[in-house]
Amino acid sequence: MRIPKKLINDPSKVAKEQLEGLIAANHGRIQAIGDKGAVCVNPLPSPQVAIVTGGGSGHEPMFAGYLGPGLATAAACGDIFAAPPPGVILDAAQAADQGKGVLFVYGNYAGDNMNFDIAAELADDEDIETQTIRIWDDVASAPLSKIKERRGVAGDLFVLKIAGAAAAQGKSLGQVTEITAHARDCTRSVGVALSAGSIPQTGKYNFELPDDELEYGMGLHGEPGVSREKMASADTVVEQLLDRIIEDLPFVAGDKVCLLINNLGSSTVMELLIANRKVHSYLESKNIEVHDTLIGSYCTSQEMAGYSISLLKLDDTLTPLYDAPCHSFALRK
Amino acid sequence: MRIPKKLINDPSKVAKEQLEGLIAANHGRIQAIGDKGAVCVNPLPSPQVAIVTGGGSGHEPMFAGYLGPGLATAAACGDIFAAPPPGVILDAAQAADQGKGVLFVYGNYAGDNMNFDIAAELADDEDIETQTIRIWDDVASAPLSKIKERRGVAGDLFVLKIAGAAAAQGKSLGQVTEITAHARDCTRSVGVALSAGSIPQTGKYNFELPDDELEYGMGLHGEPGVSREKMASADTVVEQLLDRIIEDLPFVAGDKVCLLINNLGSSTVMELLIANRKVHSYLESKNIEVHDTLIGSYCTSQEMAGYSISLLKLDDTLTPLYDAPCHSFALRK
Amino acid sequence: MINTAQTQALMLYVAKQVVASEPLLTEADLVIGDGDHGIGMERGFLAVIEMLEKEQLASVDKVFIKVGSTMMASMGGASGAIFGSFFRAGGKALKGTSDFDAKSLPVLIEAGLQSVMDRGGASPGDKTMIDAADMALQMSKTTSNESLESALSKVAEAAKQGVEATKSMIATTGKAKTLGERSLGHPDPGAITTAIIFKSMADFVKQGVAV
Amino acid sequence: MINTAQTQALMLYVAKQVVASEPLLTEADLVIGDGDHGIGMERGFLAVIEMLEKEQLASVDKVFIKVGSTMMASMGGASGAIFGSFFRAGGKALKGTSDFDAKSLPVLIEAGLQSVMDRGGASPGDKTMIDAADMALQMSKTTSNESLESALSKVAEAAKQGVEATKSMIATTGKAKTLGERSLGHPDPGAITTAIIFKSMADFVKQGVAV
Ligand SMILES: Nc1ncnc2c1ncn2[C@@H]1O[C@H](COP(=O)(O)OP(=O)(O)O)[C@@H](O)[C@H]1O
Ligand SMILES: Nc1ncnc2c1ncn2[C@@H]1O[C@H](COP(=O)(O)OP(=O)(O)O)[C@@H](O)[C@H]1O
Ligand SMILES: [Mg+2]
Ligand SMILES: [Mg+2]
Ligand SMILES: [Mg+2]
Ligand SMILES: [Mg+2]
Repeated sequence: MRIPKKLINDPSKVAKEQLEGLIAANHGRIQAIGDKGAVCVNPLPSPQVAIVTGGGSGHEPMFAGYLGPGLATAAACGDIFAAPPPGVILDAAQAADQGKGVLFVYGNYAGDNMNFDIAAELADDEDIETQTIRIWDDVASAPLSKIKERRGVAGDLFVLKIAGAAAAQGKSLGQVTEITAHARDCTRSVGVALSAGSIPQTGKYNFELPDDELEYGMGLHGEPGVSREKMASADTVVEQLLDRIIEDLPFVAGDKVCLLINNLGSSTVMELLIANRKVHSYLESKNIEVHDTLIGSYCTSQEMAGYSISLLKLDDTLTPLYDAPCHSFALRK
Repeated sequence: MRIPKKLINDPSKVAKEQLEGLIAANHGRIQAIGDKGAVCVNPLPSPQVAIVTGGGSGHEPMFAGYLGPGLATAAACGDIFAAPPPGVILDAAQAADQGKGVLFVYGNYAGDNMNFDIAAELADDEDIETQTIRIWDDVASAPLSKIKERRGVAGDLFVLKIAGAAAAQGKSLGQVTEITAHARDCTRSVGVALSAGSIPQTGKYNFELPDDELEYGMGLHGEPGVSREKMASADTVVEQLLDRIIEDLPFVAGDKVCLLINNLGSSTVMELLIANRKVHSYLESKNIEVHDTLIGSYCTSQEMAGYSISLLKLDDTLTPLYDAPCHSFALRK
Repeated sequence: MINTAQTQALMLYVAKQVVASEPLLTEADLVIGDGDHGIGMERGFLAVIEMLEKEQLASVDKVFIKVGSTMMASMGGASGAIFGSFFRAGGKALKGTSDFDAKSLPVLIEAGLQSVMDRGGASPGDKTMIDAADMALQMSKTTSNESLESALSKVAEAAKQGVEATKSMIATTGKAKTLGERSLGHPDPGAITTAIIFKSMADFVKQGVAV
Repeated sequence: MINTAQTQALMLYVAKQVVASEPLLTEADLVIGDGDHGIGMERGFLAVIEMLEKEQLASVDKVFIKVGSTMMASMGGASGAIFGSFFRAGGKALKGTSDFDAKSLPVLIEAGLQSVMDRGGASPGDKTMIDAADMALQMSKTTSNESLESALSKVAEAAKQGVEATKSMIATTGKAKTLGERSLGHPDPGAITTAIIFKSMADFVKQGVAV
């Protein structure tokens, strides 16, 4: 059996070291707050609502790769696939807060929810006002009737983009929260995996997929998806993924969307582009206009092979916010 | 034995389909010229020297991902790992030429050299003036005394960036050629591979590396490197790579450089960031200043695992050109 | 009955046992979760070990509170919040206690469990550590007049049955949720940890390191 | 001696044989190159087949020129330029020829080979198709007074020896270059293709499809 093969140093320090590498790549535009995984833009922008995100590491460049003007203000990074502890989240919130309040924006997982909630209580003790938006864009993870049980995946990026743009416009915490919730409600994602990622500390793959099978709806930590099926053509797979997304919101003729084809880890850029070809022709056939296309490693699951597709439905509120400039390690507009 | 697993359609059409996907991702900013692999920005910029690049496909987003204002004007894309035929290169040159001449900028491989040279002869028949800069940044592929036998790898990006910026400033073909040659001469790269990529049509890995070994100096098509060694820590590997690069130019104390840590395919973003951490501390220890850092999949070799490190030494000519804005699918500044 | 120092030694022993169980917990979380539970518990209890070896805590409640807050500060993940809350809340319910005995057990577990349910919104039957803790709680209530050794050995056994019970449950929370029916047959990792904690307590007391 | 139509049929046969050899050529290029040589030759000769099945060429030189330009336009890679140049230049040297015979052979090969060397800068001994073509050339010069069948069978044999010879050469050009000594023992893919081309020519003529 194949064993995971990675260029790392101490497996128990990968989360810390990748964050140091990210900070170095930002050339002073972000800085560590303490040494437990909190990181904040530097300098802070002119006073505005702080967007604080975070979650487990191992999904690079999510989350800390999206800090910067027009995007998130600070991030709390946990160990690989583990939500950050409340103290780290509080560090991030305290560094980012400018007296205008803090919006926590993160993926909807039991661990993140609990740790961010505890952090919100700690922040309250420090007289920092917080609001929370949990992202649940993964349509494969629960039926629409239980949308609040769905996981947050690559669609996080769209929601962060809108939140960051709204905050940069100087809107109030209440307004930013409302707009961010709206962006979340307009976002849908689903993924397909061909092979597993692995956590460096375990040195084991999180699951095994036979050579001739793929799994629809696989989660970002290797949580099982909705079905295992025989390998199929890219066009067939893309169609199945889009069918799921489209009917869920639903996205309908005349809609305008932003598209993200996200590498879960080790798919080739070639495969992502071949998928994009089909996504565009599919959406065109449904008379859905693609406003912008992002393709690449935006929210990964270590070396998992496969990709997710996310759509953000635009409207008059969201379009100018999406188009607003932003500058971060992993997203520039 | 493991077999390659990819989401594609017809294996013999991957090069064509990925290009269609890339064109769709550009939302009208680039267009196909004919249907054989030539692609050109749309519309053309105000009259300037055309930068025409290209090479085999399978390295996405290289080359066609770098078309746009401030970067390349057109690209000729061959089949996977195969230089484009002369006619396709001519298509690209004809579409891009605005009467100011065409600079061919591409990686130094026998196949590319011959096909671009034939294309230059064909262009001459059409009264299109051409110049050629071959990129040979891979220090592992030949000794310094035979630098013209070295391969072009991810450092192509730096050379294209400078060429595109010089052309955008309205410089003459002679000037752009000279500056581009200078950028090429200031660029050095070297890579390390952990596992092989595969060509979809063969369905086989291009080489096999034992679980506990890595290969220094591996080429972008799986050409063998300078040595196979036991797996080592990221810090050790980065140090070995940088030692090679640094002594070659050489890069010395007081130099200012741009850094590219390029994913050869399926390494995790985490590993790239961990490498970046060490690169920055290494360069700092040598008193070499890092002006900008690019990290990600810029020039891949299908699903090869591993990364390359490229450095561009800046000077008063190159710094403003590097810092000039550019807009393309895969690089924005 | 054990005193404060012995309780501190007990928790140090527990911490070491959980750390030693990392591979087993990792395996369990690889099957129905994301594979990090063992590493998270190891990280948390290594911090607990460091804390317990450095500090000398003033009372039984402080031992548990400090164990909980150390876990909460260092672990992250679902289990950092869950086990951190469990020990913190359980410790608070023992406020001022300087002897840990069979009577303390249901107090500790009940308050801890309540806090876990408040924090995470799960209940018995959801295939979590709650199922092991709840079985332990029920048993601890019936053994509160026995010796600590006897009570702990029965409570540990009950927690183990709780683990068994999770095998026939379908996960409705946490990373195993989306497995649906496929989670059947596999025990919950957090429940296993809970059982290991009580088993280690029982072993510590039984081995007479302190009774 | 064969006429123009037969020469066209000969090249169609050659094309089909090379296409059928794709797996073997792929294997060879996987060992010391980048694995695409078989696919490239297949792509080029499939285009040649399409062209030859559609058009009816006017003279022997036109057959080879058109084969060469079709390959050059469709293949890409080193071999597109190399084999394209070979047939184009070889054909041009046969200008006006309407019979292809043993005398045509050295003319075709010599001009083709010169063009390859001019284009790519390699020489005999560099472990390329040149080594097979050069052996073929030498033989063709000594057999130019024999029958086409006899000449081709000796030329094909010589090309095969050229392939053998590449095994003991160290590559100094192309993708195998960086292998250095590690390229020893392995034949050059392009040389194999060259030998297949001459072998197919010989077989076609021998099988009496046309003599
Ligand atoms: N809402 C909850 N209530 C109680 N326990 C929970 C809850 N969610 C998860 N758990 C426990 O946490 C364990 C998983 O811990 P861990 O692997 O650290 O978390 P994560 O899901 O963040 O990776 C589960 O096995 C379960 O026992
Ligand atoms: N400079 C050259 N002169 C003659 N033949 C060459 C030269 N370079 C490469 N070749 C031939 O091309 C073959 C490789 O073809 P192919 O795999 O299509 O090219 P690429 O190296 O572009 O992948 C080699 O086996 C060799 O015979
Ligand atoms: Mg986790
Ligand atoms: Mg090739
Ligand atoms: Mg887990
Ligand atoms: Mg080849």
